[in-house]
Amino acid sequence: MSEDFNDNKTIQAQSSEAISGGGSGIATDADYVRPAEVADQDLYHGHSFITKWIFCQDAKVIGVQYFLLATFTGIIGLILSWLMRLQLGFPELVPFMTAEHYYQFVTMHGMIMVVYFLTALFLGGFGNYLIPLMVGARDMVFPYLNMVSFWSFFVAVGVLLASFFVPGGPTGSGWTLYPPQAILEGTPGSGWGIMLMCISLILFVAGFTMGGLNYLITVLQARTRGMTLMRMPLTVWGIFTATVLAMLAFPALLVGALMMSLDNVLGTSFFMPTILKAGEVLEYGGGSPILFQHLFWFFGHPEVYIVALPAFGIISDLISVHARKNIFGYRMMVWAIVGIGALSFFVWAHHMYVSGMNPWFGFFFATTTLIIAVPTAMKVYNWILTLWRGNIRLNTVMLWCLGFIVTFVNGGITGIFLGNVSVDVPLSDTYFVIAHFHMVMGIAPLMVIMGAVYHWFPLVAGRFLDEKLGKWHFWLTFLGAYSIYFPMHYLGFIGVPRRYFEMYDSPYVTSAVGMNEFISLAAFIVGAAQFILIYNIIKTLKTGKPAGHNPWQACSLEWLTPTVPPEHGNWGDRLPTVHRWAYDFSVPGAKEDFITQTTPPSEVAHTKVEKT
Amino acid sequence: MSDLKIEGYEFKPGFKGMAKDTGSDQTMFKGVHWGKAMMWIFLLSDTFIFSCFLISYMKGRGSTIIDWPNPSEVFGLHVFGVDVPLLLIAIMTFVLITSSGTMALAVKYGYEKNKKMCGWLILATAIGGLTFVGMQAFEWGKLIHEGVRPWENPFGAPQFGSFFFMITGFHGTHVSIGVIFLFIYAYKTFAGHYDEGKRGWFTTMKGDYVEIEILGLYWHFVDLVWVFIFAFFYLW
Amino acid sequence: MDKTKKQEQTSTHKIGIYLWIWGLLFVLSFFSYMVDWYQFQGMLRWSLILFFMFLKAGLIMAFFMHLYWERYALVNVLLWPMTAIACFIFLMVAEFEYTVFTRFFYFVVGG
Amino acid sequence: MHVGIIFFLVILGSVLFHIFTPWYWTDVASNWGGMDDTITLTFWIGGGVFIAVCLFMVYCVFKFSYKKERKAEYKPEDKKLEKILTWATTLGVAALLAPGLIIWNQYVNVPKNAIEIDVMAWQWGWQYRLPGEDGKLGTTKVVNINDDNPFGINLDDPFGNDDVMIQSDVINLENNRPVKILLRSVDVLHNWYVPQFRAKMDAVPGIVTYYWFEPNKTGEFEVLCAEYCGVGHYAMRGGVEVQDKQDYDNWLQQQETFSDLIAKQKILENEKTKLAKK
Ligand code: HEA
Ligand code: HEA
Ligand code: CUA
Ligand SMILES: [Cu+2]
Repeated sequence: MSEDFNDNKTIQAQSSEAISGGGSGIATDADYVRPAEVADQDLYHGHSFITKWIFCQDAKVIGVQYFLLATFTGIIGLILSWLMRLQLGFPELVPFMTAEHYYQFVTMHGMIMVVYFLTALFLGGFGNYLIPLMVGARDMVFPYLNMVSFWSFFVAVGVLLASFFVPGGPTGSGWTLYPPQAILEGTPGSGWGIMLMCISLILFVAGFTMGGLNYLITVLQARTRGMTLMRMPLTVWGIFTATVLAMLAFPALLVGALMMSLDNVLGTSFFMPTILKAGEVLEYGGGSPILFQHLFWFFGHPEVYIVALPAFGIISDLISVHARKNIFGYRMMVWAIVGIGALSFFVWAHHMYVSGMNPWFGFFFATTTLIIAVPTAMKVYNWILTLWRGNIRLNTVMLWCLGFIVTFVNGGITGIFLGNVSVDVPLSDTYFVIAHFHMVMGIAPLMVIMGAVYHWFPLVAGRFLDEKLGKWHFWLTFLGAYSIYFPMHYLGFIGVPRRYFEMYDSPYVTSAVGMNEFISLAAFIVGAAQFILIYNIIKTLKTGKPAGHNPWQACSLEWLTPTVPPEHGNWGDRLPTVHRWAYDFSVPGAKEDFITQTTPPSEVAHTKVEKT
Repeated sequence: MSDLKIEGYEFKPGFKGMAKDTGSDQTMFKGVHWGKAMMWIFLLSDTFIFSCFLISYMKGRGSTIIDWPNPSEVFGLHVFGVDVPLLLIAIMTFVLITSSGTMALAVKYGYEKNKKMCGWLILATAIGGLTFVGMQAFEWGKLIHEGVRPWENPFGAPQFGSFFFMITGFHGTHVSIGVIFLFIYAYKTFAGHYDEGKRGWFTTMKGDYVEIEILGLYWHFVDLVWVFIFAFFYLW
Repeated sequence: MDKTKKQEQTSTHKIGIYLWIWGLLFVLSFFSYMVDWYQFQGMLRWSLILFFMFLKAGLIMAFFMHLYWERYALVNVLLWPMTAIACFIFLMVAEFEYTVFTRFFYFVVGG
Repeated sequence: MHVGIIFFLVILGSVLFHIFTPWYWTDVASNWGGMDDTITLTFWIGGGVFIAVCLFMVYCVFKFSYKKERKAEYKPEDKKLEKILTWATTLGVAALLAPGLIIWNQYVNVPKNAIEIDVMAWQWGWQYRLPGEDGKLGTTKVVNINDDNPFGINLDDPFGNDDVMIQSDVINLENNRPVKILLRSVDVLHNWYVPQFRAKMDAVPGIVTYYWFEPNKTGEFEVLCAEYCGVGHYAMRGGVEVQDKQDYDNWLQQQETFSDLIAKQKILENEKTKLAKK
């Protein structure tokens, strides 16, 4: 086994004597960075196909695995949304669609998109790939655990998809899984379906915890020399904070899922009051459905920020690189991320204004909810102020960024409607809410993912994605998605409730039919447009323009590896040393319009770079 | 820990030190082993799990309008002709605290590289844990015998049984997992894996006595949770 | 990893401190047991239970888990998240009071 | 160039859509016009910010798109600007929050003269109960529910006897008289929602929830169930008819009370026993 490790070589390269200009004697030297605190990580290098690509311990491979599996589930979610839209827009085209099916599709669509697609993609995919590279580590700190994390996710997805094939089908309880309805007949999949959903969620949480510990400890304890927290790219900040939220929020989901499973299987009454079903009183009594809602949203609200914060982080980096300008107000951005993260644990019941909880909570939660808009607003301002007086490359990546700003601000503002408790009363549980969260969660982070794919593809694969196809992809997705969700708000104003299989003879329908058809058409186009990206990726892998080193002239570490794409261990013999933040673009007096993080101060002594 | 030294880094105590550590490069928790930091964060997450359980229990108990059984009687034992309230629980508490003490000493001897003492103390801890699990099984058996079930309870609110089995069960699972690891680590200590830095079976990471401290953190946490369960479930 | 570790961790604490804490934990557990034995009720019971509970938890965390000797950076990271739990507890107290009120009012006493 | 134009058109289109949309809220038919006003206010402030942010972005795209010879500005921070923006936003948020909280305060405090209505939901339908002459509703229990006692009224509760029972999914309300809706469910969550009244609240099994409003337009309205409750959710409709006092009183006269029902049941039983004897 010993040849699987190359620890001797690396540890030597890392010992403090070997550092140029180092040693405490010359501490006045501007380029001085103190010696390494921890010895270099020894890594297990796989040799066989299985240890290299399947049960692989390299965070980059694990990241790609996460990415692919999450995209796969995302496409399932997308297909489900098509089926839903068919029913809502053109019910006569899908005569086989029953209400049961519809609700199962809605549920699986929601759960897949939020948890198995976005969370896994941002944290598992981008987190794994980017964190070690961006903080200058060789790998995640616990590579073995990291590998197990992915395979837990894999099993979780398997269990989730298995529920499509069990008697009764997948659960149709809505992604919020509210009891008592989730485990009573009258809801599709109330037996096997909900069971498998709970098991799958528990597996996901377990697997995520293993991954999450990796991300956190890597950021906290395994940064390279010179990399302070306040020099980390915002991408890392976003993913890091989201991981913290996940580690503290998932427990509530786990507990809720466990208790509901017990209610279902053992007949306990945690969430089940006395219930009369088809003239018979069931053997439940005394439980509290609202307790589940509290547990769910104690998880659920942080969860929506778990998908938002990495997006915030990544978009900051993309904007900064492609506007050739430092991110405006970096400190404020960091504090905003941390503040939003912390506050998100105090706003959960804004999803429950009309749930029948203690009515006085409305005051508390409306206040905290609107407070959270302030740090978010600061982030928005800083994004657009980064564009201001920048030198904006209008390439595909930047287009996604602009699309993100428009959709996010739009969705955020509608969030303000909903957060303001008495405004939420008429709008809650209508299509206004659907429009709000698709704008802010379905579309905005998706724009970031797409931007990130176009941005980092040259790093992962060594080739540029095709710009022309990219532009088509962007405009179809952005304009299409905007025209799905912008009009949808107005359905909510009319009062159309969500989770309605059809409106049938209601007077509200007549005016909404046309709009529903339009929305459905747009949804088909947008969904189909995603396959442009897949085509683009496949095509580019073979024939794309080679990217070479640091093709976007970025400053952050991930572009500065000795090889492109980076190898296992990332940095060759020697870890990089960091001397500045990740945003020294367009520094007055510098030769080029960027100074990489590893450039020592002595090399840029003549410039007016600010100390960070 | 207290007199840590890192080349080129000046330590400061208190909040000043915290600001400095946080602002520094490389690590935020100075001198803290990766695995130990991981265990701490994991325990933080686990704390949230147990908190959610206990909060649910509080909410459930508070909102039922059927009387809650008096735990002092339910968990009493009849010994030598007298009813002693909560006797079994008291003994369990003492057993768990004893094992926590042995664990703390094991960690200490581990750092002193005292293989023998460390190993025996871990073994003692494991046996303490095993005793605890055994007594819990006895307690479960007794309650089940008296007719308490997760879904019903002859003494009052059915939620009593539900929460009791769920929370003590979850805690008991933690203890059992801990016991398994204690036995494994006792073996590894005696076999000298931590002295020679033998690589782990799965993780392929080199062994180090710090692993004993990591395990110790977990074990103390289990004890810590019991303190809360004892207060909220048995004494309330 | 191991190199830097080794120097630092040879220094451990005197065995006396552990034995002391150990003893204290026994004594405190005994006291909280006595709370039940003497059947204190009401606020007195609650405050005693909580007092002993927090004292015991504090001792375990501080000394057995070495938190007292850890640097503030770690301690604070571990303790601040508890504010979210505290908030959750407070709100759930208000919630169960409301629940039990509506249950009594509409299902039992009426008016 | 075209990028900026398209984004501009998107913003312009949004504004135009908002102005000319045929889809907008129904005329409010209750006292909660204040909610509409708060929404309007939020539209002004929020919409204003949205437009401002997006137009600023479009401007930047026009003005600062890539030129090889230009260099971007280097300015990591502007403390003053950030401070101004923070405070301005805080102010805007406070301006939105204040009216919202005031209305919520009205929403949770029911006026004394409101008439209580027990709305009972099940999968998938509604029925209603009004207090009788004593003005008080009797207490209930789910386990009491059967054909003879469709509302599960506690038989030993004297307030329950004269309760008016409306075993239909349509209820009549008196115009300009505040009602306190008491929601109760026998199985899962539901939500009694009339878009025109704006107000809503979930019916939760195991507890009783409430809200209130004062209808101020006569006519018929449709009740939608607004909380997912299983496959019949979308079809779980009901109706409300708001009438003037006189019509309402007429209607009320014709409704059956609980004691009527018990009496009727007794007569039936007597007849049965008589028949059996014969
Ligand atoms: C990524 C996900 C995401 C994000 C970021 C948000 C952000 C916000 N959300 Fe959203 N929300 C969801 C995902 C998300 N939400 C989901 C999934 C649901 C539904 C779940 C379900 O029921 O199925 C939901 C539902 C939901 C509800 C419950 C509705 C209901 O069911 O009745 C509420 C109510 O308060 C709410 C509020 C908010 C607020 C106030 C924000 C704020 O954070 C927004 C802050 C941002 C801005 C405000 C924009 C930028 C600011 C400016 C440009 C400054 C100027 C602004 C002002 C002065 C006003 N959301
Ligand atoms: C991230 C979350 C997310 C995303 C992306 C989407 C995407 C879409 N959603 Fe979904 N939706 C939810 C989360 C999401 N949704 C949730 C939580 C609910 C609530 C469920 C409930 O009520 O229980 C819901 C409910 C919901 C409803 C309401 C159903 C009802 O209440 O009756 C509708 C109706 O139109 C709908 C439509 C759509 C459409 C048309 C799309 C899309 O077609 C829009 C376009 C989408 C894309 C363009 C993304 C596709 C991309 C990929 C799949 C991956 C490709 C990636 C790579 C190749 C890298 N969704
Ligand atoms: Cu009843 Cu939805
Ligand atoms: Cu939320």
